[in-house]
Amino acid sequence: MAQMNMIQALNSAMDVTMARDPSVVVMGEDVGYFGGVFRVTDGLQRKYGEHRVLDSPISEGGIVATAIGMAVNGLKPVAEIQFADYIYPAVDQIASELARLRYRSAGDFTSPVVIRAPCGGGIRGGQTHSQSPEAIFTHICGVKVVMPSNPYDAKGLLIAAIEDEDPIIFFEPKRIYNGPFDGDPNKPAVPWSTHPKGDVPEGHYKVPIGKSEIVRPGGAVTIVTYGTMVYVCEAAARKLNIDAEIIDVRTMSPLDIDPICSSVKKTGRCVIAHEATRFCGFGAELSASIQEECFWYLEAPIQRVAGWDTPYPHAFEWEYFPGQARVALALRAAMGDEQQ
Amino acid sequence: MAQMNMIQALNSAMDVTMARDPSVVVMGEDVGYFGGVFRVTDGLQRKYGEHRVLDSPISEGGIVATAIGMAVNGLKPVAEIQFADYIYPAVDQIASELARLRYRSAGDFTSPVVIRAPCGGGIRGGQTHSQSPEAIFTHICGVKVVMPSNPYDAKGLLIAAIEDEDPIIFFEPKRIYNGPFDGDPNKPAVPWSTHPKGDVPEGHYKVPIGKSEIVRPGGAVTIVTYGTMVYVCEAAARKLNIDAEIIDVRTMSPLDIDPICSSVKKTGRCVIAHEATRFCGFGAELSASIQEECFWYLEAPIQRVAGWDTPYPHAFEWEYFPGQARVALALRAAMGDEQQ
Amino acid sequence: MPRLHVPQPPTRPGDKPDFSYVALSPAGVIPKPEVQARSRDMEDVAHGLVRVLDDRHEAVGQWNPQLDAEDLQVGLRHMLLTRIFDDRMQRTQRQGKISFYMRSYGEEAVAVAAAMALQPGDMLFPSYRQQGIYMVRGKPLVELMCQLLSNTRDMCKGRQLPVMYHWNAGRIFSISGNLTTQFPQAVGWAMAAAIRNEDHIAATWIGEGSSAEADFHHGLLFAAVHQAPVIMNIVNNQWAISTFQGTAGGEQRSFAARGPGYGVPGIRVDGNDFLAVYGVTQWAAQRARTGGGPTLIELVTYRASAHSTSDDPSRYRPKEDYEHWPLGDPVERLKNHLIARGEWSEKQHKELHAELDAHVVASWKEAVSFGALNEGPRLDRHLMFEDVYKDFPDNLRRQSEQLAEEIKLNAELGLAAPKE
Amino acid sequence: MPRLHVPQPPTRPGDKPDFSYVALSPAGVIPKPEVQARSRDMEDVAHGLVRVLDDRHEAVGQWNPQLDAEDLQVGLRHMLLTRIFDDRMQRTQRQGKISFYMRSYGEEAVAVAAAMALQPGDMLFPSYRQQGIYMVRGKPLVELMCQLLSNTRDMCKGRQLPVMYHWNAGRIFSISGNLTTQFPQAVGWAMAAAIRNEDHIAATWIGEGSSAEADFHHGLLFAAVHQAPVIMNIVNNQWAISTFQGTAGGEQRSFAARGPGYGVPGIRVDGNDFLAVYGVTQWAAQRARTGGGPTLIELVTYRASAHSTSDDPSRYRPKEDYEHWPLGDPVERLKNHLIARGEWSEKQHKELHAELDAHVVASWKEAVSFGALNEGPRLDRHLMFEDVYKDFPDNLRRQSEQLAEEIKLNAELGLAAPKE
Ligand SMILES: Cc1ncc(C[n+]2csc(CCOP(=O)(O)OP(=O)(O)O)c2C)c(N)n1
Ligand SMILES: Cc1ncc(C[n+]2csc(CCOP(=O)(O)OP(=O)(O)O)c2C)c(N)n1
Ligand SMILES: [Mg+2]
Ligand SMILES: [Mg+2]
Repeated sequence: MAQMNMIQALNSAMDVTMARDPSVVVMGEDVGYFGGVFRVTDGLQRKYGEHRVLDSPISEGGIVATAIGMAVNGLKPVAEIQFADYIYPAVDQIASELARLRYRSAGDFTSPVVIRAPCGGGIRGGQTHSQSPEAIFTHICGVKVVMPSNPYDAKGLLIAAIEDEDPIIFFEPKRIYNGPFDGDPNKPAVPWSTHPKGDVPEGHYKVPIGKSEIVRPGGAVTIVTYGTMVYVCEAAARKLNIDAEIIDVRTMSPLDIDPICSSVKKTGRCVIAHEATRFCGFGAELSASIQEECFWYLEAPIQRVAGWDTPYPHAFEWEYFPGQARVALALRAAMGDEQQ
Repeated sequence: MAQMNMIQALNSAMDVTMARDPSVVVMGEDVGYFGGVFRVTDGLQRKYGEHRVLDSPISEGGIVATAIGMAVNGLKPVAEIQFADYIYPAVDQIASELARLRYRSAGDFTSPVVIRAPCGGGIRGGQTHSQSPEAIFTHICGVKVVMPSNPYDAKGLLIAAIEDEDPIIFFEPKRIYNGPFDGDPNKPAVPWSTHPKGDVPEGHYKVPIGKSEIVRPGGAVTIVTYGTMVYVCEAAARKLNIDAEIIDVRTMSPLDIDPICSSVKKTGRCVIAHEATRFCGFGAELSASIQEECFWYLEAPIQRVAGWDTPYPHAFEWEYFPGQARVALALRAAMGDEQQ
Repeated sequence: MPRLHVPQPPTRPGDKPDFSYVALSPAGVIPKPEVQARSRDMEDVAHGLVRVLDDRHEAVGQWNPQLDAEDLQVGLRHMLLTRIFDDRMQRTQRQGKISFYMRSYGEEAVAVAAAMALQPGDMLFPSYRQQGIYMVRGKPLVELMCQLLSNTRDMCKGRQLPVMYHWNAGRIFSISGNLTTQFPQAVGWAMAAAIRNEDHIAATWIGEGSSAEADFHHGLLFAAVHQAPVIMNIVNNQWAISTFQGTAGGEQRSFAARGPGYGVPGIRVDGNDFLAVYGVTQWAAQRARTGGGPTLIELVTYRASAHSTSDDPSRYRPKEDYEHWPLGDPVERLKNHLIARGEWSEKQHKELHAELDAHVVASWKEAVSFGALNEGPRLDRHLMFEDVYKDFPDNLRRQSEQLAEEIKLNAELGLAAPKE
Repeated sequence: MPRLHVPQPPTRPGDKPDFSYVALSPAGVIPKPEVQARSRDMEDVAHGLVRVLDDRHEAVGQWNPQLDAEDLQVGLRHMLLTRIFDDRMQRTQRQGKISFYMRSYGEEAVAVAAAMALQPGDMLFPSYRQQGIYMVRGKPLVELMCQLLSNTRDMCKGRQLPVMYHWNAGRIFSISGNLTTQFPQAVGWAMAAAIRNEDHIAATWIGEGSSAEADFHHGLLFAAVHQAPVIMNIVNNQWAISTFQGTAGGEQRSFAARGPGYGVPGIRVDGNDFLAVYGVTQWAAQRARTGGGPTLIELVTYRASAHSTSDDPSRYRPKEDYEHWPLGDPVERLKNHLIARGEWSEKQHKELHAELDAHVVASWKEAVSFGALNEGPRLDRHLMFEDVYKDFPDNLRRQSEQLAEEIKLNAELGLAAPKE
């Protein structure tokens, strides 16, 4: 076991798979010589050469398109989109091609590309460096959508993603690259070395795609969340002294809804939290699915916590970010059992 | 009043606004000399000239990008995307630019483009001519998303959209261009002339953006739907002899949720129906929002009716399409009041 | 004062056909550069028109691939088969047997000559209008027809519109309904071949209208940056549904001319000249295979038929255009060349036609025995839920079960069974 | 056998700077085509390098715009102001007063000369590295600074990162964080000008790295098809964050060369030569204004500073590169030209520097009086919910109300107030 932050864990995932499998290649803007603007691919080009770690032109559409072609020819491309906010130029290749190739060719062709993209706010990145666009991709069947919340999962999920036979969009909550973050920007930063999930095996292991995890068992309310919000929710529940069961979704699509519903059936109450814009966000699907399954068990309405339905504004970082107060309001509403 | 089908009504909306306002221009693939592959722009170029009705290169990204620039320069572009399935190359310009310009420039610049796109299935178009991608755009704040379900609304909403100061994605359910469709492909086609909403004023009028409509009042259950599914839901409710209140959403974003919630509070039951893929579809937001507002009034879980979570397969048109049986199953589930 | 320029086709319905806008070069005059020449030293080939067959049906000039008569006869056979197949399938669509069809009439050389000039291991990324490549690579017609019929043997399992074939074993990629997406994918495939030290190359085709899409730029750019071993073909058949090639940017400069701007050789070739297409493709393939990188080829041809069975071109262009198309008909031209060489005759041609037609008819008979979209045995509807992912996720399992319930309910409620 | 080609910068940290890859032309040698010449008749200007200032600081050749000394002094003033402004703002960022900054050091002529060669009614669509255009058009520095500070006078109302200015009254478009999106938008703006019979033109700038995006192609294509009155500038400053211009496709051919392939004139110009940039822009503007359509201009320059305040270029290129950049420094070169003409002196220059520096310092003092991101008065937080739409929809009204509740709750729960 080693201490790793999320950047190191992700780097190690690529390192381990590249060492085992010569077909794994890494590509993206500034990922090669420079090692990536977040340094997630640091050292890989030096180690595996310029033919396996490619500095791509600034062309997200071209990166995904060529990655698809490479995958059709037997490579396993891991393509970085520098910020999730810049994934939109690649949406056509993702929605019309990556997600559809297996289906439309009845399995004759596949293109199991992994697309990595740092996402989320809390880093003063303003409206074009803070987005969480996962719901756009969870609506597109044929791609899997994953978001880890800690170094251990990050490495295990990325290895699993690279070895998966389906295409995967792998979102990385960049605010927690270096340490867990409870939503309070005024507290000193905490490194991953203080957290059990900062212990990461150096070798090969997988965390299964398509499985959520109960990160904190509890009986009073179920909090369904992922990414940075896992820590914000933990802190808020602690602050309110609520015995919350916190589930880290980890794979948004295909969604493993059953354990989530089991928990809600047990607690009778549910709060869903994510950073993305609320309207038609992934929380809507969670809420709808849980309601369908757990209606007769619910003791209060399911609550959603999310970013506002505005772009992510630079000067209002902490008014926009769904911090502990927003979670606390939802928890209180979920804990009330009478019609308001 | 005249009898119009939806194609004629949409054509008339552009005609009326172009005649009144010289800044309105129409652009898109095959929209000019040819009049559009669905003939929605038929005759406009002859009438308003080649400088106001432009045959565009096959470049959805370029069409939307240049439309934005035109709108910044005071024109009012109405851009056609030939099929909604082909809107993806324009997603970056829509999400990053069209939707953001007013916000990021604090209102100093705006680009109130209208993007028209025929959507939906039921025409044997296969996976690339049948999609209903509205949920991808409803998650993007800053654009409005509209879908009419009849000629009267189509014309009134399109005129309102063209005169709106915000950008609008205007989806047209092409299966009902020529007549309402109840989901049964074996019944003879019904023209709009048999339907009251086929009566369309020839001149200028508006149907407000942002307002839903109760298309059938009822007391037993609320059906929230839009586009082609309005007619499928009507037929299914009739078949089951259920006194359903049917609400045509018409504007998906910004959503006017209050009348919908009032209805659900009255009936205590709710079915949501759309053609798009179920997972993270717009129905998820409707379900989540209604549940949040109406929880204490609900007598059974809210049900969703939708396309399957697969691409739209050519040979299984009617197994994929959410027909009356799928609606009927949901209605029955919504009418049951005991835990199953 | 600037006025908006709007490109115009030379003629519209009712006008006399006029192709004076097509820049021609006589056969044999364009010199053939060294296979390893730098792109910048051969920019003129992007503007001229490489032609091999002259007016007397003779093969002339440096681009003549010097093929045996036998090879040419094989080429003629593939082109003719393509044409007859297209013709018959078009008719079955008119009869309502298949839902949709797209012909390649008049463009047969574009696909057949190129595919013949490539090696079987080379990977092809076509658009919907290169059916000739399946003929060259020997895909049984029955299999193509079963796809068109969406029947129980449909290679796409009912998921794609007719014509959207795929054939991994034959090294032909899955056709997409979304234009131009295959163009940069072919480049990626070729990059992978270079990374893996394989010596297969990739070839891809788009229409001139499709070159307006972003993926055209993506393809050219990545090919140029990494010198990918790929042949990028633009089939300039003058029309993109109803819009003329000028609307796609072909008015100021040839489509081939886009290549040199990226440092990629561009070659403009007579797409109805089997020998010229073969010669140019062979050159580009050799260049790619020997490390010279990508080539952009514009094939000048004419879409002799409607865009698809949903289209009526008489609404936007003169009906008799094709008769006046200055580059003639590819099948006729190769036939005449072989006859001029004394290696073919009208009689042989007639016999070949009859033989191929019989083959198409017999294949059709077999294909329909496996059902059709609206007749006979149908594909298992649960195939709809497969291949979204490699494995079968819960939501799809549940939806598949629900479909069974729906079908029961249809019967119960007197609703029509779900077929049209 | 093909191997994947990977473009290489000539040097890396520790290497001796080497700019032998930059194709140079002596000043004055590139002829200036007629303003209405056809693109195809002037393709050579896409490969040469238009230069006006020679090694003896004299202005030579046909591209010399023959400007008065006064105009040149104004240009020098704008460039110097840009540089001093950049310098000071960079330092305030280092001191933590602003969150982020991007300099245009070394590229001042690109923006200033071009903006001066255009008319005030022409519409500019810049990237984040043309701050000189605001100087030319007279935007008060305080207003720019308030944007950088996200303070109570921030023109963006706190919604954008520093540097993402906009100025409708000054005919400068809103800067996007998404690269290249403005390129085809400028073309659309110009198409609208042509449709509306206005004689204003549009100009836009992207970096050479950004030319890899799809929108580059969209812009060129639509401009070519409709002969839009627009000037499309590619600022080739050799680097895109850590990647060399070869990665963007600049290895085989110049970026200007992309134009002729689309039928758009391409001109490659010394971007550090104020007079050359002015001359070329003036030519392109005249062409556009008289109905000649678009021009693509590649401005060869060097990004002398880091990409942004988040970047450290010593990780990927030699530290002392800029000292060896063969095209020198744009401010120095114009200064030396004026001195050579006897219209300027080192003393005047020093005085000007002092004057402008004082102006920047005074402006800063005023700007900070309106607050900063983390200090002093702040923007009303409810501005966050405005301007998403023209009107205020229900969901945003509710969310705005909820925010007020949250802030109360923060206090109640002993949570920190939402500021960092
Ligand atoms: C992304 C996208 N946009 C639009 C269409 C609709 N469409 C199908 S074929 C076609 C014309 C293509 O013309 P061209 O590329 O010249 O090919 P050709 O049909 O002439 O062979 C269009 C506009 C599509 N399939 N995909
Ligand atoms: C669509 C998109 N992709 C990636 C980025 C991240 N990014 C910001 S600036 C930059 C480099 C741009 O280089 P260039 O175009 O040469 O401009 P320069 O910075 O040299 O002026 C990158 C990759 C972005 N802002 N937008
Ligand atoms: Mg064509
Ligand atoms: Mg640059």
